[in-house]
Amino acid sequence: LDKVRFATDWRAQAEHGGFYQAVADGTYARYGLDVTILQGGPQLNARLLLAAGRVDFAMGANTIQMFESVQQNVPVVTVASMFQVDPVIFMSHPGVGLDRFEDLPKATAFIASDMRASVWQWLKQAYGFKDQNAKPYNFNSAPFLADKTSIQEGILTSEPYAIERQGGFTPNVFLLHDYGYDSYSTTIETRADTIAKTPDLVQRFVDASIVGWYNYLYRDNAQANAMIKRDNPEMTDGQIAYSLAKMKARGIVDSGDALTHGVGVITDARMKSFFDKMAKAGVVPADIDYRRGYTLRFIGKKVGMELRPK
Amino acid sequence: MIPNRPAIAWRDIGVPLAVLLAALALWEALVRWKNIPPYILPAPSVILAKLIEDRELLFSSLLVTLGVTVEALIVATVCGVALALLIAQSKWLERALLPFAITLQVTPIIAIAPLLLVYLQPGNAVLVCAFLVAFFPILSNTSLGLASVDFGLRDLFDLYRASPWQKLIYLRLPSALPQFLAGLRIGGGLALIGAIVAELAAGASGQGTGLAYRIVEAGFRLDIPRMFAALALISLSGLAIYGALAALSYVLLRGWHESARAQDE
Amino acid sequence: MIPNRPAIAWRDIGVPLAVLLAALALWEALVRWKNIPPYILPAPSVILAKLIEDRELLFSSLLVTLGVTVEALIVATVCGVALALLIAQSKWLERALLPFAITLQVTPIIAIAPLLLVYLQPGNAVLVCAFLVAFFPILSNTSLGLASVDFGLRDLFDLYRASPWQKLIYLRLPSALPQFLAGLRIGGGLALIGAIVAELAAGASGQGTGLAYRIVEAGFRLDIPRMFAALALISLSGLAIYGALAALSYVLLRGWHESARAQDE
Amino acid sequence: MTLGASAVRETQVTAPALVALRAVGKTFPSGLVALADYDLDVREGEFLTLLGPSGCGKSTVLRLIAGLANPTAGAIDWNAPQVKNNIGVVFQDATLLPWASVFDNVFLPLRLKGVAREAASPRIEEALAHVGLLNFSRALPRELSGGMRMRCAIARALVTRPTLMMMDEPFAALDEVTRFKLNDDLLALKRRFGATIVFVTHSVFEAAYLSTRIVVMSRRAGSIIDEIEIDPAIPRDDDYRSSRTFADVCRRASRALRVSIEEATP
Amino acid sequence: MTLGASAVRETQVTAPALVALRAVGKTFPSGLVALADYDLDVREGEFLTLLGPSGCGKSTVLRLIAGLANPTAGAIDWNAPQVKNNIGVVFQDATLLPWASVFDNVFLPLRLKGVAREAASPRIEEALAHVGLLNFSRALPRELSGGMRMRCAIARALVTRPTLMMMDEPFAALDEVTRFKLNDDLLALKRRFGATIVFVTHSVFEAAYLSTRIVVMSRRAGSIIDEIEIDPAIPRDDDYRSSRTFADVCRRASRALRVSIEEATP
Ligand SMILES: Nc1ncnc2c1ncn2[C@@H]1O[C@H](COP(=O)(O)OP(=O)(O)OP(=O)(O)O)[C@@H](O)[C@H]1O
Ligand SMILES: Nc1ncnc2c1ncn2[C@@H]1O[C@H](COP(=O)(O)OP(=O)(O)OP(=O)(O)O)[C@@H](O)[C@H]1O
Ligand SMILES: [Mg+2]
Ligand SMILES: [Mg+2]
Repeated sequence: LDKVRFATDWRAQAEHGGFYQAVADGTYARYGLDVTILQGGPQLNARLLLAAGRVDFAMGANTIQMFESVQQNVPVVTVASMFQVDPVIFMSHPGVGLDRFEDLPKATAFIASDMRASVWQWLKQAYGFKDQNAKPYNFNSAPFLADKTSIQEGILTSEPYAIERQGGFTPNVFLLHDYGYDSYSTTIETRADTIAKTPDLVQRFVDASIVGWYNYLYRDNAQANAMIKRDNPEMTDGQIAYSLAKMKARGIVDSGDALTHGVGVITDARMKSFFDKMAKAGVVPADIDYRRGYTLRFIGKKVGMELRPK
Repeated sequence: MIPNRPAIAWRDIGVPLAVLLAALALWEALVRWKNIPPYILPAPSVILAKLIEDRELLFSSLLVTLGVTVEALIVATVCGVALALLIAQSKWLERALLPFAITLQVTPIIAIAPLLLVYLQPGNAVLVCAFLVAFFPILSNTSLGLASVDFGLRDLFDLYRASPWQKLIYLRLPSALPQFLAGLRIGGGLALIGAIVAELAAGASGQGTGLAYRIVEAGFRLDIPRMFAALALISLSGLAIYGALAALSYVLLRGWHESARAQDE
Repeated sequence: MIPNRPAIAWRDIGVPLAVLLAALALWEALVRWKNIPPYILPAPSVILAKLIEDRELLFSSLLVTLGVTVEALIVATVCGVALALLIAQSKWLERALLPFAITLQVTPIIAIAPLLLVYLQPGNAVLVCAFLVAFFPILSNTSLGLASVDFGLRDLFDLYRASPWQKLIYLRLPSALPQFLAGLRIGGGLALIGAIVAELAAGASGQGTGLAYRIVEAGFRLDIPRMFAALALISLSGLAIYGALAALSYVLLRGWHESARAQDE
Repeated sequence: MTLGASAVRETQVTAPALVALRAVGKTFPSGLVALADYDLDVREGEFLTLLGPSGCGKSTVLRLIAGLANPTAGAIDWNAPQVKNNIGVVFQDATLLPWASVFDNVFLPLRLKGVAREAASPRIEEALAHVGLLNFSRALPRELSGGMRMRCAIARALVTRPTLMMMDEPFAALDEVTRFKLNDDLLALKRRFGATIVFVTHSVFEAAYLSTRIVVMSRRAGSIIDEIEIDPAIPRDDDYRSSRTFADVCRRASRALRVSIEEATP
Repeated sequence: MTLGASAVRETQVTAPALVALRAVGKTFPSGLVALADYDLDVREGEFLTLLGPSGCGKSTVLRLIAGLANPTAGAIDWNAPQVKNNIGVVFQDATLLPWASVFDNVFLPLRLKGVAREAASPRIEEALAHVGLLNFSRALPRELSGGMRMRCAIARALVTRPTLMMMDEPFAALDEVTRFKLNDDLLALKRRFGATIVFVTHSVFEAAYLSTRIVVMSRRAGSIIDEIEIDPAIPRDDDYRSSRTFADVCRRASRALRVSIEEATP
């Protein structure tokens, strides 16, 4: 077996389920891989660890990050995207005049600094969000709860659950994807030299991970969930169930291009569309060769599609 | 000939305790009266209940955090004192080394933690972060102490041709003790914060998670009572560390240093 | 009758500068020789280039951060000294108040910053965070200083029936000066870190973003040279603050305190 | 009073006691008994000198009177408590503020009494002139010699013109000529302002020259071995120094001192 | 040598100079000239006493000889530099370690020379017995009286049996009986170990009793006003104290002192 280290972007959760599934049910082993998952955290910069050679693969949060790798000449390449829909959302309190997306720009917005450096820039340009309304979000929704006229960023599969349970109401949820933010998410990135030296290893990792995701979504995922809870003892069954349900309902993993080309697929057209939007918003310079940042070589092979229930 | 008074009287424990309880009662009353929801500000009773409910989880996390704190404090003490001694040897060494120490002090570790993880293993990164925070006060205060040796005594040691080593052991270290201990009291609290910040920043890997992670996690889940329970544990640890170091100071200084004796004897 | 030596000799600037330059040269050599890519460890020359390239952005951020630092340091100094004075008034006040001060010190601000945002405006939250970090060393050291008054002098003031206020002004404050200044030197650096951590945690709003945000942003963008450029600005600010406070100490203490005079005069 | 001496008055002076120590005891936390069952009257207007071997408790007596320490037994009674507000003390160490100039050190007691700098200036300069430190008024204590430091402390005690002055070996670090001069200055001041003085010295000659009463203490818990009264009416001058009375006082004090020391040494 | 006295030997003793101050100047950063063009030989085996008004530079001379300060002009020549390794000093202040017991304070010089505690113990106890502090060996300095602190410092200086001993007013804080006893002890020690002693005192009698040479300094930059030799062969006892020679020495020294002070006072 080839030893492989994979860094995720957050603590173990259902959003990483496919990878845990592939470890737990022996898919990676069948592809000749011995995978160790290094779970992330608020400050863990997975791409930096990848670039420094501390891990072999890393989970990328969104496509903007990929553009930035290109801009900074960091030899990291995106080889697959497990999510077709970036689950990033805005939430607002219901019934305070913030029920439509058009209402949001005027509200105080709690956003994390990584969003501030990326999506926010586009939101400003595309929808007129304002810097002076931005306040930091440190993965604690109390300030949002305390201020009824505020909005907060979140992940479709997690923050609304906490708000429902602790805040005692169901917030309005706006999936940015629905408003034109067509970034990829939960991508697999690796170093350019890994691709050059051991393309076979990369292919096996991508294929096995895709298989893992199909299994996680559609088959028995108890082992994977047990593993998630072992890595992250705070994780509850309720949260996992909620996430899974939301992922399925919104087609986070398996929708759009994935329906025809299989999970993990990336297309040049969507990349171009997203890049043009971001370049127009000034999030990234228009003159970078963003195509260097990804490759279609390992995906679109319909791997594992047979696992999807008819 | 040293008075045999007990090191700690009931007042030293009782009074702070009483004041603390009063403050908690006020808090409880405020929360109840204003009907503040627990996710904004939980009442002390709620926090206590949570503390008891989650005791296993929280106390095992506390142990992890305290482990890092103690380790960091020890390393910071050793390094701080060692560097202070080195600096005290000559003005030239001071000029050459102090800028680095200051640079280390003002480097915002949470901001660079992602980088530290690139250079170091996570466990070491946490320790380095906690160490960096606790280190400077100890260095700075010990330096002041070493520089404040009475000139008459310095002359005496010069006269008897004391070696640098002897000056250190018999003169400079005892002279610097009061300031060093004050530095240690500052450093103790900072090591605790350092350990927490470091854990947040450099994150321990899965198995042993400290209180910092519990706090963030609880915040993420909006389990604010648990967050406060974890904060309460941290505060109590801080008080305990301070108390221990203050008692140490008292034992080491009573009898001779002004700061630790009563006047009319 | 005080010697008219200049406060700062060329050595006090030249030597640290030379050592610093040597260290930078070593770093540059290492990076070039080992061919370390800039996103792992950028060479000083690259950082300098970035610093010049992004000067407008970085310096305006620096101003924001320094503003918070200075404000926090001033507030921390005032509060630290005031509380130290209060505590010095009586053992009872000390017993009642010190636990709160310690609790504040060990409270990990980044962990509670989200809550601070609930209770306070962001600008104030940042200030409170930075203040909390700088406050304790000043309190602790000033307390030690106030407690270390020579007993003979204390007797003298008692004898002349000096009011508590007079004792403070003419005896305790001057006595505590060396320790207070050491506390200030520690606090200065901590206020800077505090300002940065606070900005990360409690964040200033859109218009003026400080260096902390620049660092994190650069980290996300993998623009590590810019991150180092911002860090370099922070280090330089820290050195400048320390230098200014050290010069202040020298001016205030030379002539009478051991720590600021040469021996053979 | 077994060691009688001829020309010395043995009768009690009738002046009222300014402060009276009654059966005073002072035991330190270390267990050391510095004073036990100690009685002493300080009478108004007198020049009382405590003589005794090193460590017998003289400084302790002064500290108790000054209120800087509390007796562990007995009582200290003040007949005129307002006197307590104008005490001057010269400690055994100079005890100067290290950060303040000689001028500011001498200014201190006046400053504490609320006197403005300009108003105090002439008195400070007078006091500095008395002790010969006028040229050093801007020097810091560390720039002074041991004797100069002590003189600064003396000037500080004189500057308030106290009604009760306590001096603990103030002239020990001074050369004899300066010492004689300051002795005479002190007597002149006392005459001018009618102060009461409690004085500690190791010089029998000085004691005999200055005092109206000498109390010789024993090393054994400060018990009093002998008490010698000297007629305050005798003018203190060179004639007195060569007089029979002076010689008698000296001899008697010396003898008492020797007894005190021999008694204590086992 | 304008103030001649009959029984005092005027001839130069031939003993070699142990250390010689040649045209030494000491100007402090404050601009104060403490010594200018100062010449002094310390001869082997002598008991040299410096007399002079307060602030004339006596302590400064001792500090220069001890190597604790550097002259700003001139040179200090040592004939036998190894002597420098066994100097004993009693400073004008007691200068004790505040955190160490009396025993440990006296032990300090031996400890610094590498002597083990057990080996040093008898010598320390002997020294403490000399100064009468045996019962206080476990006390901390702050628990001592002023005189006791000074005696502790004296014990510390004696315990190494130095070849060159410098003492800056060591007995000023002591009563006369103790002082006389310690004077004799010092002479006995000197006889036994043949030490050279440089001594500062304000007591003309003490100087006359102990010294083989007295140097009287003037306040004017420490210039030397008179130098008095006393035959070392004369036994120092009560007979000497009542001898003609003693009286002559005292008178001459006093006169020189007075000249020195009057010369300086403008
Ligand atoms: N550190 C110093 N800085 C400036 N001046 C000093 C310093 N030390 C001593 N002096 C000055 O030098 C002169 C001589 O001082 P020194 O201590 O030698 O006098 P001394 O003869 O020992 O007097 P005393 O009998 O009072 O001890 C004094 O005028 C004093 O003010
Ligand atoms: N703070 C203290 N703690 C314990 N013992 C003390 C303290 N202060 C003084 N003593 C003891 O009390 C006794 C009397 O001391 P005191 O200072 O009154 O003596 P003194 O007569 O002034 O002597 P001297 O002439 O040497 O100054 C001494 O034996 C001393 O050891
Ligand atoms: Mg005394
Ligand atoms: Mg002197």
